Amino acid sequence: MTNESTSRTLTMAQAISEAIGMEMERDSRVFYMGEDVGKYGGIFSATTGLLDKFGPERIMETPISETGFLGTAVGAAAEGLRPIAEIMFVDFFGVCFDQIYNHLAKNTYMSGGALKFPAVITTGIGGGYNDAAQHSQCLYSIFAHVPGLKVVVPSNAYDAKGLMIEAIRDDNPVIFMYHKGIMGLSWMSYFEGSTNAVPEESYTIPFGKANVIRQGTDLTIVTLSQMVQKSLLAADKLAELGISAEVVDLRTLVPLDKATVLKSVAKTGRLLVADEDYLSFGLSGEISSIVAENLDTLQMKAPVLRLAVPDVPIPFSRPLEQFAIPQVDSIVDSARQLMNAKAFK
Amino acid sequence: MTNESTSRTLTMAQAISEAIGMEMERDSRVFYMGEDVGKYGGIFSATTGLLDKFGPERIMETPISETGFLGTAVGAAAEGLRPIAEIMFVDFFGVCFDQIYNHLAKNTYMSGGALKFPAVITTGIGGGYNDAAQHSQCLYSIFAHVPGLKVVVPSNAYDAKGLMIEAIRDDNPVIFMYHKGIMGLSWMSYFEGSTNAVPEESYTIPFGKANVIRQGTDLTIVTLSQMVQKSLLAADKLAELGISAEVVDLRTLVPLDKATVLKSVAKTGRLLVADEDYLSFGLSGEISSIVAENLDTLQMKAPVLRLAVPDVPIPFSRPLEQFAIPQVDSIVDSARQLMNAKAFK
Amino acid sequence: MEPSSEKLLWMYKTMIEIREYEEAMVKVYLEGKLPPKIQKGLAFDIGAGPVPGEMHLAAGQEPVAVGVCAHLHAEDSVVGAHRPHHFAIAKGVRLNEMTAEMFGKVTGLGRGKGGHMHLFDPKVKFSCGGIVGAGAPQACGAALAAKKMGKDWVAIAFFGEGAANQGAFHEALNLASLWKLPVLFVVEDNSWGISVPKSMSTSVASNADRAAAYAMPGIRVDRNDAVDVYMAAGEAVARARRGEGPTLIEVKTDRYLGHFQGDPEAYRPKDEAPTLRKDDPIPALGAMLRSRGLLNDETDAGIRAEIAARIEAAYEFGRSSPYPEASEALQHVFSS
Amino acid sequence: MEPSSEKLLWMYKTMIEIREYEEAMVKVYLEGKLPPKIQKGLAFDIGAGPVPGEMHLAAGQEPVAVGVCAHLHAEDSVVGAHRPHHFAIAKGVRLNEMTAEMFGKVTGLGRGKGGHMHLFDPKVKFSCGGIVGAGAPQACGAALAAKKMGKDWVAIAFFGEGAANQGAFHEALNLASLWKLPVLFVVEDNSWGISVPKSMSTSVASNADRAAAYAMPGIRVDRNDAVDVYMAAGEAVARARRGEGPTLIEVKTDRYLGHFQGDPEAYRPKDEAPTLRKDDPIPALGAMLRSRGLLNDETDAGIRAEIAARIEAAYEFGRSSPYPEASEALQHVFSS
Ligand SMILES: Cc1ncc(C[n+]2csc(CCOP(=O)(O)OP(=O)(O)O)c2C)c(N)n1
Ligand SMILES: Cc1ncc(C[n+]2csc(CCOP(=O)(O)OP(=O)(O)O)c2C)c(N)n1
Ligand SMILES: [Mg+2]
Ligand SMILES: [Mg+2]
Repeated sequence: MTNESTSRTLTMAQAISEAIGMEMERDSRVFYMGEDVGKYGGIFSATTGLLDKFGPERIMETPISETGFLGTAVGAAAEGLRPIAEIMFVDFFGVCFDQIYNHLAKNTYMSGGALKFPAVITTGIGGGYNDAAQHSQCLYSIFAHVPGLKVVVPSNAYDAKGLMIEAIRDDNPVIFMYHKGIMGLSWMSYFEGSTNAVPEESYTIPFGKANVIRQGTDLTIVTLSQMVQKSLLAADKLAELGISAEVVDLRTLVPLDKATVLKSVAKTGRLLVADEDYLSFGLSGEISSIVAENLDTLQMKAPVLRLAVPDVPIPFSRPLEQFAIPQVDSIVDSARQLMNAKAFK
Repeated sequence: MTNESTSRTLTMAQAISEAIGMEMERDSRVFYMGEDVGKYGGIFSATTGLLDKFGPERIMETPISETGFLGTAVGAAAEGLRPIAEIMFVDFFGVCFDQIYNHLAKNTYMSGGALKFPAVITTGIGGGYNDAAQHSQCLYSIFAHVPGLKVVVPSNAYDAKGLMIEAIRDDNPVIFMYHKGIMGLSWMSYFEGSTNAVPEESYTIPFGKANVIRQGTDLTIVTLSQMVQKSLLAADKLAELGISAEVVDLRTLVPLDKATVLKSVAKTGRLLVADEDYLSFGLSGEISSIVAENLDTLQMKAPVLRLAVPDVPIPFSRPLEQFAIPQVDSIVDSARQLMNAKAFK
Repeated sequence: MEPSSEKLLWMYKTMIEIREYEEAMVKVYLEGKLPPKIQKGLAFDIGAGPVPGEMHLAAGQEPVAVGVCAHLHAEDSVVGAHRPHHFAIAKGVRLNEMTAEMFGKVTGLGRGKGGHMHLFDPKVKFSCGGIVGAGAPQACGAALAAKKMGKDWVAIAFFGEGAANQGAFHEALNLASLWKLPVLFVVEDNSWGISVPKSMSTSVASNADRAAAYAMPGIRVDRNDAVDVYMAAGEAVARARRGEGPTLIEVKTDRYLGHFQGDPEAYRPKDEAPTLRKDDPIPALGAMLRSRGLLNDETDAGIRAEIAARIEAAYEFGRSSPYPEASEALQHVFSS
Repeated sequence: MEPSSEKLLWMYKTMIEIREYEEAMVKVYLEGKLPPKIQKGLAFDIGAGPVPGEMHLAAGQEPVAVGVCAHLHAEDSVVGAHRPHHFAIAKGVRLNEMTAEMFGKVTGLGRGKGGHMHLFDPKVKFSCGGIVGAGAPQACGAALAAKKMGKDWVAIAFFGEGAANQGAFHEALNLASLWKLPVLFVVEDNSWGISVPKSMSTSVASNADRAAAYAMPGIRVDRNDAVDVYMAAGEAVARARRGEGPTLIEVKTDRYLGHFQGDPEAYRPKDEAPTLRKDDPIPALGAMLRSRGLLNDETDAGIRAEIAARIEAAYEFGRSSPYPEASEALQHVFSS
């Protein structure tokens, strides 16, 4: 490298707003729309400081009209602009999903490739701070299920910056989902591992490359977003118990890096999926099926174990929420359970 | 049985409207809302004849305001009525999903069980008749992914009647999804196996009981809805090739009858999932993971095979659509492939 | 329809109860959320303390709640939004159970599962929710049920001026008018949708002007005044009970506190809230009651003491009630 | 702004082209769909024949398309809905490629992937879609882009009176007014949303009356007449180009055919469509042209012959073009 890179420690929120700001400076077609993204700087601080820098024409405050402004993003993207639109909480997708999955995601296909839709949708996900059933969901598997959307779910500031720049430069719709509990907000406790060294300069992280964030030999924990941080803490505890866990951070769900998962599971023979989404018909099933589909080459030492929200709405009360959302200790317990299990011989 | 039961051959559409009519007669709290459900009798004939019988107060024509009338169903159900609301095509769920998954599905939970929401949502699913990307989807796994909804996906008239009566009597929100290509409509080709003998009297089919609709020994085809009919035809062809396929019709996704799937796969050692939904992050992953999670008791003879729409929007053009949606021949081919595969030894 | 002395007193008392409830919550909510007992570096921890999660308080917005609910019975339905306490209290929601819910306790309205934004009290037909605009069609459902059952019950959807730009508003108002449903849509115009002023969210000065788009009456109440709201709502409720259909009412009101507790309010002119408090509707109604001889220092003190006791009891109930068992998380997904 | 002779002639020709295109489609669409060549027992098979799937035709609704599009250039955007041909033709969409798209051919606008409800022609900035109401906000996006790029381009959202009850309508109109976007919302009031009459879907007699809810001008064109539409749209387009913001226009029009081809229309008074055809806007405009000396039997025949040839060529192009390879189904999910 000829350039000397300087890096500072940033929170994930700072990394994200920095990435957006850099791309807005670089490309005048990029603009941002959403609720409370201006003076407030975004409820989860994804746009802090950007209004002052770019003004209200490019950091556009919207009414509470998600269908209205997401449809606006669809139309603007078709014209060659590069909108970023924020759905404050992913939980609100139900009022505007049509614009996303029937139009933004499909118009390139339906036009036979004649049109591009370079739009990014940013949104806050996850629970753990008692915001209850309508403000604590992950739902990424729904976005990953419908074709035509790329789905990005970073676990730390470094990745978030590189993935955000990649997202803005991608000519396709990307949904960029940040877990509130790793943003490093001043008003919510967060996992400190998510706040890390971030180079000042611009860089991209390619989609579809999972990150083996910790090497191990006994079992593979496939995970993403905040759960990566929980899994790393769990891996520390497991190491004390003599169990060597490999942690795979998926980073993006679409594209999905099955090869890295497969390689890791081939090595360890055990798979634990650690997920904050609802258990059934979602991410953990998709990851498990990587094993099921590769029983010809994989020699599993134990059945796959899925740890996720047990198909209940996220409850408000602290003990209930802690029970419903997988915690560091439940990852540890599941890993131990996995080490004691046996596959059919 | 003391009662003599009379049965006639009905199309699935006839069975559904008969079931609705019988329950409306039995229980004055039941009413139906939707677009074109009155004089038209429902675009997919789910309400044929009901307006004449019950009048416009109970067969309520709505504006094209899905959020409006689904929210109305939420409010009416809380008051003790038993609304049935039709979303003409499931593809339109994106304009109104909020009312369904954030309210209808969660209010019982959030009220700690204090409130019941006895509502049924009916909707048409599936492709195969060139209605393209916004009118041909299945999407059942999205409804099955979010907690609080029961999901019913019948494959034939007999089941449809029993499941619809069960749905209307259930005190919880149920989404009842009928594939257009098995309704027996006079304007769309359909699979004749779906039109079968239906008793005149009232009966229910419990949720969560998959139906082993054809016995076999070599492989298990787990499937649902129209794909059941395709799988049965494929099983006939496979029999000619000396392959004995067991066909499991899931009937409901929530609750999901994992035990029946497991029992069948334990017997055959091979699993093919035949699904018309998108491949990734959905039904076929969930079913595959039943195998992955039971590697301690299952001795698989081959890896699991998933046949589904390969993560593309449903294309309009006939050859493309036939390619994208699994057909009888692709089920046959997949089954043969499965018979030639080997699990790790 | 002028309010009777009884109604005036009820509105006065209820406004005090709401205000005191909210002011008490301001304090309780902060417990355990400030340094040094939280993660190092944080200014505030939303998930800590006895009442965690978001908290939207309604101090200043009492008139709209009492002015409308003064016309209601237990059988009438109220659907609130994310800022629900004033409506809940005015509708007669059980205060102990409501408070326990916000403490996440098993004695709460929803056994601790719903929390502050999701309060359900079937006994007085109160509900609310955290998705902006979603309540409007649900109120139509309650109104439709009343109509189908041949009752003269009405339903009220309360929501903010920000919510009036959500598609659900449009669909609900159209349906209500088309089906002549006994429902009132009551817009609380507190000028703000979080940090967004009405002028940046709403293309029309008054939402009352949107009523014509649905051929229904639209009324703008221009003062944050319980009696003014009472009079506007009275005629609308009466119309609804007579089977003459819905009404849209927008009430000018004031949000004294942040959007949620912990809101830095950097977007808000520093002196706005203090200035607004000069027009506090509670002393205003108190003065009117005094001028009519319905209140004096002594009765006022009595009212306040009684309310203070009730509120203290409610917080004490919430605080001292037990948490649900963790495994209760798995229950009540479906009712059986 | 009265239309020039040139515009009048263009509108006349374009209306004929639309009508002839639709009438030709009525026939082509039926090919292969009737007994005995289909599944036994069926009356009709929607998935059979060279042009399968749903088919929504616009015969009778030509005036709204030509009256508005007469004011547009290639750079202006048009977003149509599920019934798109009249708008597409009036906007200058490539007829051969559009037709090939409906035959599912690789030469189609979307290489056969979109079909009749999903026509995209970036050359003239035309798009449409099958979800009722969804186009309105998308037109706002095109208008916002024009504004951001400093162009005087406008965007038009065309949709039916049924669609005006969808939440997206409300959100889009509010945004457009708030941001002063150069966009027209044009409601085609053909009295029906499939089988539902306007009186059962819409609480207000004219959607133009809804414009006030967004502080924008609302115009109702009461006759299914190209010149009337032209005049209303002209002023609105000019306003938009001047940066003065959006307009809502509702045009009374007539749907001569079923909602889709194959619609049994049991809900419709038997004589409605034939009666409507008595006020056919095409001969009406023809008569006006003749009275002004702009048309005679000979030139009319010439116009019609030229159009017939173009339409025949388009259908022939569609019919004779090759299908895409089946595996093309896997392409174009993402652009690269
Ligand atoms: C559909 C949806 N979008 C956004 C939000 C986030 N949100 C919660 S409250 C709020 C502002 C609401 O403003 P208003 O309706 O005026 O009510 P107020 O808070 O002033 O009482 C927003 C944007 C939400 N809960 N739901
Ligand atoms: C959100 C949504 N709901 C329902 C439908 C089904 N649908 C298609 S066209 C139509 C009627 C549309 O009526 P209108 O807007 O008046 O247009 P017209 O057909 O009269 O041209 C309906 C209900 C749809 N496509 N999208
Ligand atoms: Mg407000
Ligand atoms: Mg219409």
